[in-house]
Amino acid sequence: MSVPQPTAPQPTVAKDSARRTEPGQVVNDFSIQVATPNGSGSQSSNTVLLRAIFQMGVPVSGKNLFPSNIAGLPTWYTIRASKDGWIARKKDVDVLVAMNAETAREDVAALRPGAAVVYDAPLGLSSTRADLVWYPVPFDRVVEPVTGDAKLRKLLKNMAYVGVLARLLDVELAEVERAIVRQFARKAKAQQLNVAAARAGFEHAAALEKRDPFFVRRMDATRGKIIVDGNAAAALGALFAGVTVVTWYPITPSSSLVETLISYLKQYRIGADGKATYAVVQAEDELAAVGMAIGAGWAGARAMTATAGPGVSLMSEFAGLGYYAEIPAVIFDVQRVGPSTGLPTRTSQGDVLSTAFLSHGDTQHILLFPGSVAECFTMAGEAFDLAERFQTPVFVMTDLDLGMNNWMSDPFPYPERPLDRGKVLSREDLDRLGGFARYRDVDGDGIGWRTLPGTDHPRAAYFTRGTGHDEEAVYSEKADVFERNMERLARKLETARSSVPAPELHGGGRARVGIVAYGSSHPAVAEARDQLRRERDLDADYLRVRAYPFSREVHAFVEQHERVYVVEQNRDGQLAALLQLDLAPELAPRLRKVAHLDGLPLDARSVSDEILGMEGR
Amino acid sequence: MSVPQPTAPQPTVAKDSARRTEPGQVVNDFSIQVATPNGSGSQSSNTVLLRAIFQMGVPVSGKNLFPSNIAGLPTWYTIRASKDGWIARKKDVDVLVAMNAETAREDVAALRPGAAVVYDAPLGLSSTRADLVWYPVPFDRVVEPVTGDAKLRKLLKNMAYVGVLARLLDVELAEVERAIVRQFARKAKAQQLNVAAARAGFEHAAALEKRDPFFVRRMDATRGKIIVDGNAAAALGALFAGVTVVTWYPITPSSSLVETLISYLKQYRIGADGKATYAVVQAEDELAAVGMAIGAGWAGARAMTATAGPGVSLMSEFAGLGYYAEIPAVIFDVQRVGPSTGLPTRTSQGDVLSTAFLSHGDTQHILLFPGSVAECFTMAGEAFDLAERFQTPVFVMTDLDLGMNNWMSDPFPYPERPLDRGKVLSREDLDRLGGFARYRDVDGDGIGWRTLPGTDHPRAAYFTRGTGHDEEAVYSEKADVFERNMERLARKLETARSSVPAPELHGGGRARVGIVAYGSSHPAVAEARDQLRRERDLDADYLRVRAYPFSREVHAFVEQHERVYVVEQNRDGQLAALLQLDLAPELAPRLRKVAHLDGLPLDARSVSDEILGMEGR
Amino acid sequence: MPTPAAPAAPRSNRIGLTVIDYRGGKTTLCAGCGHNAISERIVEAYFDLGIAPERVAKFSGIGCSSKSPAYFLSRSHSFNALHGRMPSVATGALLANRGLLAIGVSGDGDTASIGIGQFVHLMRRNLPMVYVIENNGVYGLTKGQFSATADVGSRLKTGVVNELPPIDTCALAIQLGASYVGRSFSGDKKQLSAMLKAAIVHRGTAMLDVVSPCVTFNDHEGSTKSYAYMKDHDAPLQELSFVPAFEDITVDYDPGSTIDVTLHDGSHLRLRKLEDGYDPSDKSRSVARLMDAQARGEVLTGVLYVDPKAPTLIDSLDVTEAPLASLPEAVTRPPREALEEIMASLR
Amino acid sequence: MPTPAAPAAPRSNRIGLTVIDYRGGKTTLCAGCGHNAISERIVEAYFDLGIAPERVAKFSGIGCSSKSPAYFLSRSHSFNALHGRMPSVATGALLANRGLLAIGVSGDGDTASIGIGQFVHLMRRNLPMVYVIENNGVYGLTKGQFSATADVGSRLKTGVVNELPPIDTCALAIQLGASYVGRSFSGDKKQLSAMLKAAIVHRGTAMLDVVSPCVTFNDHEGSTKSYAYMKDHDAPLQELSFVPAFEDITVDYDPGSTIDVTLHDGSHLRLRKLEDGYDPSDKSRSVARLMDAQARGEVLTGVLYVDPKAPTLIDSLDVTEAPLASLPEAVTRPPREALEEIMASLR
Ligand SMILES: Cc1ncc(C[n+]2csc(CCOP(=O)(O)OP(=O)(O)O)c2C)c(N)n1
Ligand SMILES: Cc1ncc(C[n+]2csc(CCOP(=O)(O)OP(=O)(O)O)c2C)c(N)n1
Ligand code: SF4
Ligand code: SF4
Ligand SMILES: [Mg+2]
Ligand SMILES: [Mg+2]
Repeated sequence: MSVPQPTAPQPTVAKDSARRTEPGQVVNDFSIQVATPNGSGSQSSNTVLLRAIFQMGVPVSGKNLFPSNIAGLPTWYTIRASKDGWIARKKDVDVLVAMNAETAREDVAALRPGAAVVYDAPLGLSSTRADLVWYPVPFDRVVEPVTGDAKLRKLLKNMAYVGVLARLLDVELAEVERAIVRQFARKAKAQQLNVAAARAGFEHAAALEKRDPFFVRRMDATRGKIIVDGNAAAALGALFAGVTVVTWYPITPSSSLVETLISYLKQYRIGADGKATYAVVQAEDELAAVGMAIGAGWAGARAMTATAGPGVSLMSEFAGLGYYAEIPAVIFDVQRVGPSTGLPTRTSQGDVLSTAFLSHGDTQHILLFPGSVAECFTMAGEAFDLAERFQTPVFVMTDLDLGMNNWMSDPFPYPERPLDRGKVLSREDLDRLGGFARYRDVDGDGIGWRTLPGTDHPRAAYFTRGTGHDEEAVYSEKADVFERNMERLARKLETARSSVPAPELHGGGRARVGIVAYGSSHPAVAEARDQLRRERDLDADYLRVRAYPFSREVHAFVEQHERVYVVEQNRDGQLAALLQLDLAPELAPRLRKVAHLDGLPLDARSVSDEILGMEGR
Repeated sequence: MSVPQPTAPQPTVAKDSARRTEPGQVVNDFSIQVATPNGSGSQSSNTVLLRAIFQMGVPVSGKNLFPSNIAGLPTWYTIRASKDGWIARKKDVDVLVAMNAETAREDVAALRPGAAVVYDAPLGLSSTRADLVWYPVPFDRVVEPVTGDAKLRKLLKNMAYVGVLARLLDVELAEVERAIVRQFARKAKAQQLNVAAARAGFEHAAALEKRDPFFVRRMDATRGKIIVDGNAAAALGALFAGVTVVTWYPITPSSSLVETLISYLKQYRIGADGKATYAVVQAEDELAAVGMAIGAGWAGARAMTATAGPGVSLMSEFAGLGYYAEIPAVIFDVQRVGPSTGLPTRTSQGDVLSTAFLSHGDTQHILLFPGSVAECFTMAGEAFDLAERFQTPVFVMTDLDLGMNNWMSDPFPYPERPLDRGKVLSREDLDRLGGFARYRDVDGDGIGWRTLPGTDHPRAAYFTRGTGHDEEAVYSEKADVFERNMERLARKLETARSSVPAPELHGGGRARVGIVAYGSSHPAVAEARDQLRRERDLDADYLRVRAYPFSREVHAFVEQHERVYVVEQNRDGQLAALLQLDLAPELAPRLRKVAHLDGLPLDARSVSDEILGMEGR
Repeated sequence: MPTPAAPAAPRSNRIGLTVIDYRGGKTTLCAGCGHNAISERIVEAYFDLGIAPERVAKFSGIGCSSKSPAYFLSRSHSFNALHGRMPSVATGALLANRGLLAIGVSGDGDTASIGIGQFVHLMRRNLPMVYVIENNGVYGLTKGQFSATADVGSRLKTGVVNELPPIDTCALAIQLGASYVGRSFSGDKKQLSAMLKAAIVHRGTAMLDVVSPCVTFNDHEGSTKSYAYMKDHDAPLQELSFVPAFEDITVDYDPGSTIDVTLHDGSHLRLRKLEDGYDPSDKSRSVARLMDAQARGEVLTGVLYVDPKAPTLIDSLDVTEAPLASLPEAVTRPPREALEEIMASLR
Repeated sequence: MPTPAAPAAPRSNRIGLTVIDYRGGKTTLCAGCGHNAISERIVEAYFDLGIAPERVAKFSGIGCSSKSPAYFLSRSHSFNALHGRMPSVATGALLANRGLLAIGVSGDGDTASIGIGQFVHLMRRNLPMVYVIENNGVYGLTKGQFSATADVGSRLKTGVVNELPPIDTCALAIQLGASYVGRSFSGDKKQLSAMLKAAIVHRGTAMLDVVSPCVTFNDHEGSTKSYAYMKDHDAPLQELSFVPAFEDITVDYDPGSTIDVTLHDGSHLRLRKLEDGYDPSDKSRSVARLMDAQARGEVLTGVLYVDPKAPTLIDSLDVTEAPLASLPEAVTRPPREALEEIMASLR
């Protein structure tokens, strides 16, 4: 079983900071939640806070919980600092910043005793609970001196809470200021105002009496790391995989993948003639987007589109064509909560089962499950290679949590392997061979050779269709011809098992309990496994599945474990279902579904609690 | 386990005909295949032949194997006469009528020794094999006297072969003539010409020396029966279920379902005011067709659409909306061979798995599997009741074999049960209740109450959406609200298990081997079971599954049998997959897939052979 | 030209309801969004016409605009459907119940991009409903990408410039068969009000393209769908007024300068010509005029085409008057004899 | 007016190929189907123009018409896509390889019913390709139901009469941005040949609506798409001739009675006016004329609109000349330093 580069940050024992910790203090291990109305400009402040902590060498992660609305509805942003490098969402909030009148009472009610609350003083929250640490801040007054412009002041209140937190939590003001300068790069005025607001908050908070135990202390666990969201990472992956045709239709949470890609393409993919070495088309809808990608893949481009569940549903018919006519294309499904329009700004792994069998008839697709931003990068590249190698649509199943949230990561490695453009016959090949049969399995792997339109050879042409065809691509309704072709297609997907990214094993493989998970569940599952071991002495091996169809290692893992918990973020246990269908039936009883459905990024505690419950502990 | 009316004709021992059988004769138990070019007008002749045999009291079935083309490509029509009432396709052809130069040699090559061949003399086939019985007929010359019109003569050659067969097989000419009169009802000229052609063939064949063993003898096994195709039966089912809105987009093999329905509606559904009590709209595509059906179902109509695989793929997004916003609609999927456009005129059960989970997110649908034309009728009605009761799209999964071929059946019973219009609150109800919450599970079955637009009450309105909503149908992104609603939806489908048509058990339930099948596989499986018992002494119980989600009886059946063969018409064993996902995992190892994929209607011999092979016999 | 003087706003309308009975939930759209102004006009129009909200059915697709049915007429059923698919859902609902008074709200993305296919076919069917496009030239809800109605040369805040020609939904609608087509501006209360009221009483597809600025993503300099741009480029063809059938007012008008259109229910739409020679009953000429206007960068507003007598889909289907949805079983299930007759024919 | 005399049919064309090199497989369409005649004209056109078949890419949707790419140019790659989705597939292919000479064949059902959305957006993008609609007013392959181009009052053999207005794909295409739009008749060899050749050398979307009778389902009395109906109602606007760039012929023409259009490659399209005053460079007027013709039951044929200079999608994307599909890795994968730079920016 291959263990690729560990892509999720590994626990780092924070020695020096630990040394300075006083009794009762909680250092570099807590979560902050900021509650604001959507569109109020808090996004920049939250990023600044995140970055300031990161610059202090402390592992952090940020989760934005936003509504499907442009302005006004409630938004929550959670930052977790974790000296051990855990980057999943933390279930409990330790420090709340309550700026939103609409939700303040509910937000406060949900806190565990002992949590700290920084709040906009007029909200008058402190009377609601006696077991919390209260920090009322009259933000309007705090930012009053910063500028005379009332509209700006509204925005700057957000930077003021960063200043307040910096003081309370011991975040270095200099790092906050560095982060501000970076955030508002090339906007001197904004830099200046925001620095002033942060300072105003910082100064104001000097008068607050620190009564909570949470502290940030400089450590050295983020050196060389980057902070990036999975959509940007996937965009970079496509960029460095030599993508040439990008077609899309905007949909949350996938839009930023393409929008980031466009800006990188503009920067890095202008040819020597000053012209683009790529084409991006915003299509009229998802049917057209995938149709263009399929057309481009057919004609030899590295073609991709990105969408979310509703778009994938609309792509069903084309997905079947791609499978049956054997045309490469890469489709990113940045999953959000379904069914239907569902919760468009919440995260999910709910498209796995329907995408595996997307389209009528006997259809089956290759799915990749990146488990980190680094894998969003690498798997984007692998997806193009697989699509061209197997001449079939490949779906990269990321999700909103991975795609739109900020994750810390090692920098992405430059891809050393040359692009695999698959089996394509050139004019010279045809001269040598005299001809070819498009759908003949000459190599025994189920994959035929293709030619690209425009190949200047009288025998290069073939006829592509979604109707029955023989090995020469000629129309056929013959039963045996059809059957043989379908069996070859099944064989091709069998071949894919050993070419898709292998799963990643965590643990020695000797435990009796196994956990299977994938995608953005990884950080929570890794941490849950640690909790099980540390807190309850329950040793579990963990296999992170990285692709469908499953490779042999996945089967082996289930064979080697008595009980296998399949953790995922949907109602019906969709990957568990795929496993059930793929495993030797005798192994199916070992599977247990641990399915989460609430649209929030998965947290470790929910996973470990559920597994403990099912283990009867 | 309920055993509904046996809908497939039961074996009938044909006593009187058996009595007259001479040694070496094969009476009322053989198959005829007619090979012609498509569009050559042979369809009427084949129907006449089928009906003539039927009128002689002999059980018959007809299968049309036609190309996806309007004229010119090869077509085969197979008629099976079976004194025992078996109506599945017979694998071997006993009597071939070779009229198509393009395929004649291949058709002849495929025959088993001893088969008879009537062929158009100029084809000069008799030299190709010595082990067949040859009847060359110069059809051009035979029809020459019938008319001077060369174009007509081309058509009439087809009726001439009916005459030839009548003579050779002892089909009564009077019955042929009766069938002609019926076929060309109200077209005196055509009647007269066709009778003349049949007679010419009959006369010509007097000179042929009968050397094959096949005979038709009058018996009494078809009295009171009807001959109908499944699409017409489903249309009648919808008609008598009070369908009010029909939306569609033409696609083979579903078009004739709607076209037949339209003609019945015109005849039987004009109100007292002379106006239609229904609306049919040919939509611009399948997305619109299903959108209209969903809109109509929402507004309280009994709404339906009919399509095939490609259409179902296009309906994916709406299917999810229907599931999640809880809107009734009936969708007939007359399945054909996929993936993609596939073999549009061949039969399949290849959409089962993708339709069960049609749409992204956690979506699940109710599927019905009619196993006979009679069930196409009854299940169409049940589908509307279920859709309105469960407020969800219901898919009736028929197929080309069931839908477009001619089947003998008992007449359809008039539906005695009143329509179940589901949980709808009227103005009076609202007066009484004071209000309602659209998505509240007041009855514990997961099903809320709805109101129809236009209900004249100030509290009748609610807001329907595909986005997250609470019990009052108000927009909500709250995690717990979302989760509870999704769990209720799952509960609703659980409730459906005991409301959908129960499976039909054949056999005492005490055998060690079980067979599960569904839909148009039924006749072949019933016959295969008989073959296994008669020929190899292998006793197998057989459960015909009639709906998804599966009722408890399906689970029980698997529990009660050591090995369960799941017979179906697709590559991947799709119903077996659904079973695997639904059964207690311990039972999964009992399932064995017997999957057929060639697009031809299933025959018994293939099934029994495969089961024997897997049983190691 | 005498337009009938608006009566002093009554506390309750002719069916005894107050304007509150026509309101919706609190908007969640941005403050200043054009869509909110349109919702207000819709509330007023139904209130002023004295239409029972229970008779109305609201439809929409997906987008900021498509959310707005939640913000008016809470007492009407509403169906917020799929992106671009409102037309089919509305069609189905009206087939089921021809008595519903349907209003659909869509966006320019919802209609002209993903939804153009269903739009074309709805127009062709002249389905009796009001179809409002809240046109801001961008996809508001997905943060401001260009839609297919963006003008050539229009610029986003990010600097991206649109190079593809815009789809003129009005020219299309007229060409395809819609029987009442108008263009307005969310900021023009008077024009939009009259246009909406006439649309509501019109029998047939009343397609209104209403320019409705997106203050968050497309209201800057360089946008051709901004408040400022509309102020400069709005070229009204007529001054509109609406005289409801129930108001027993006969006002003289000069047929030379004013066009009077008698609508299906006897209401009158009065169009005082601002552009001489524009004839809203001339299909081909009005399309040509719109195309020329587009080429010149003018935004023609007003009633662009109207034919109060064009047959609708419901007419051509010859359906019974009662809603199909509520026909009793005795009507929809043919009698036993019918089945027997059919069975006999299959013997 | 002097049209250049056609040279005696050569055995081989200017690139040394014979007509056989341009043929396709044997047709499986009905004998007499208009689509077959169109395939023949296509074969001739490419042969006459001396275009290497390997440079051509064929596209189609689903239908009898959409099968026809199998019956011409076997030496060209072909993509028989999904019903109504040819436009997107062709767009993608041309993005991948701008050097391909694309021709798409669709049906009236494939384009005007299920495919109208993609059609609209392809026209808007002025994608450089020939787009032929083989228009028979019905769905041939599914046995003759009306499509969205069927005329009001047209009657099927079954007696069903169409009541919905037809979509005029030409008027639409012009309005939306196609830069060469023509209508012809499968039975008019001369007109169709010239129109096709000019379409092939035109740079931009060349949309040809070719009435192509379905002999099996829509060629009877009462049909408005029959051979007989076309014989009676075909109203050609011009007499067409085409002078290829490589033919060094200068023929005088009278600018009063003939319009000369210089196409992208230097070829000339000569239009001898049969209707005075019809100006195929006037967008809005030609749309209005088409709408009037439809209302009057005329079938205007000829070149309806042409603008040889309109920018195409490929122009507006500013893509490099070489096909994107064949750019080497060295060009498409940015160097190591680029990634380092980006990584540094994310630190
Ligand atoms: C099938 C599908 N694709 C994409 C989306 C994402 N989406 C939501 S709204 C929208 C565009 C809305 O634009 P418009 O209709 O102009 O409305 P506006 O927000 O501008 O009022 C898009 C693309 C979706 N919901 N469904
Ligand atoms: C998604 C989908 N829906 C329906 C069909 C069935 N179908 C095949 S061809 C066709 C219509 C063809 O009409 P047209 O494009 O006018 O071509 P013609 O056969 O008349 O040349 C239809 C509806 C299909 N293949 N795919
Ligand atoms: S984003 Fe634009 S369209 Fe959406 S609510 Fe805000 S202003 Fe309106
Ligand atoms: S059915 Fe009609 S369109 Fe199809 S091939 Fe025959 S004549 Fe042509
Ligand atoms: Mg918009
Ligand atoms: Mg057609």
